Amino acid sequence: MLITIKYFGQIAEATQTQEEQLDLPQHSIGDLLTVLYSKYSALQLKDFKIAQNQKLVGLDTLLTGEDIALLPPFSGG
Amino acid sequence: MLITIKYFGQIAEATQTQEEQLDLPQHSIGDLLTVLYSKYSALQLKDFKIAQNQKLVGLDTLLTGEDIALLPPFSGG
Amino acid sequence: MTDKKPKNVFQDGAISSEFIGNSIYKHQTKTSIGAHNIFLGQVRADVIEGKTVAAIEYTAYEAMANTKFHDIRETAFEKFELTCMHIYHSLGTVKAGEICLFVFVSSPRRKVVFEALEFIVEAIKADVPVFGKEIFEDESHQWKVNS
Amino acid sequence: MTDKKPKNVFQDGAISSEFIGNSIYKHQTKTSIGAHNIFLGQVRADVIEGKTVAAIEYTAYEAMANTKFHDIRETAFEKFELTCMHIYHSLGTVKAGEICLFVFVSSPRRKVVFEALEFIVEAIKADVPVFGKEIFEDESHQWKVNS
Repeated sequence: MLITIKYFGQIAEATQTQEEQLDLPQHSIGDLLTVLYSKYSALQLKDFKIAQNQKLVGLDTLLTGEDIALLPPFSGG
Repeated sequence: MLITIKYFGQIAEATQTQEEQLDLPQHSIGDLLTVLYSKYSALQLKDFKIAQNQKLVGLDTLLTGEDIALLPPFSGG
Repeated sequence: MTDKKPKNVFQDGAISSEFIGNSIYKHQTKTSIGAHNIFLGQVRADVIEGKTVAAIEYTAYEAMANTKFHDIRETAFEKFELTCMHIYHSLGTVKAGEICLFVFVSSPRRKVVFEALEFIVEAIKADVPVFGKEIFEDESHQWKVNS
Repeated sequence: MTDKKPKNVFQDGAISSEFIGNSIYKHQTKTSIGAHNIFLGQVRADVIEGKTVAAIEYTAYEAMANTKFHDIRETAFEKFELTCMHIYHSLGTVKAGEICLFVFVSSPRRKVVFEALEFIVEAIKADVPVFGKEIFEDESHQWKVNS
């Protein structure tokens, strides 16, 4: 399953990319994270939330094929 | 004792004057009120506070000779 | 920055949006400020027994009012960590839709400005001898009562 | 007046005092309004380990952020009796002293605007995916954290 992953703020700084597509087995957010941690070791030190299709999700949520975003702490305003 | 009395808002409307001087015995705010009620019967129906030298005072406060103001309900803003 | 002598808070007539915009602009040099909070009182065209309010005519016991505004200002600076505070109130005629009260507080942090602004506006309504006469479109009037 | 589709809340760069003044001006035709409350976030020139913040560079997950702004707007209109609500947030570079957030609520009565404005500002800080990068005068940076 081809999934678009978006990175923001200091997460994009750690991955050195703002967006990429990964081909993943249809599995959970937690499984995706394992892939990302091994690809970008700097991510392991970072605090972030994960959104799927613009909604925050937990590690047990299944990947649906919609956009994933890794969001560092919000600091608007 | 010559005392300046200032009237504001709907109180000035009831007395039909904004300011006057009255010669009064050195007595209390309550005594002054008795004089004013008999002079301006319309005042008896009005709600107001009394300030002496810009400070709110009660009926028992003695007249000092400083300015008296009759203040209807505040409605700023 | 507290002032020791009462300032004149009153402006003749409505407070213009340009004046407010300009007041905001002047704070851009104060770079310790992180949050501003502004309250604006606007004259409502209330309909009372079929008659519409066209304007409010404000009078005040000016000397006492400026002293009270000053006291409110001093108390607010003691209670809250404010960088700046400004209060302007109209005297004379302010038409429906126009602004009659402008309160502006600024602080490094946002929590402070919310508390301070509400404190100041409530104190103005309760303690300052200002009197509003609601003028209807037919030129009759009634005296405004704060709720 | 609620809108059914999310609006774009973002502005490129700082929000000018003229824009704010003009926004206030436009509300003078709405004569059911008695109280406006405005929150402005301003970039602070914080000094951190001897280095001074010169600007904040804002990025956002724009689609999600606009959806969140829309949700906050809908919730606020449900909770509070508001006549109008406007939210603007900067993207890109905003220098110290400039304004990056403008929240504007209006209601017939003042109690409502105080509660509504604080609710909205806190929700924006907590729920909207916007990211601030504090740029120091020496061009190094750190990531802003809301407190």
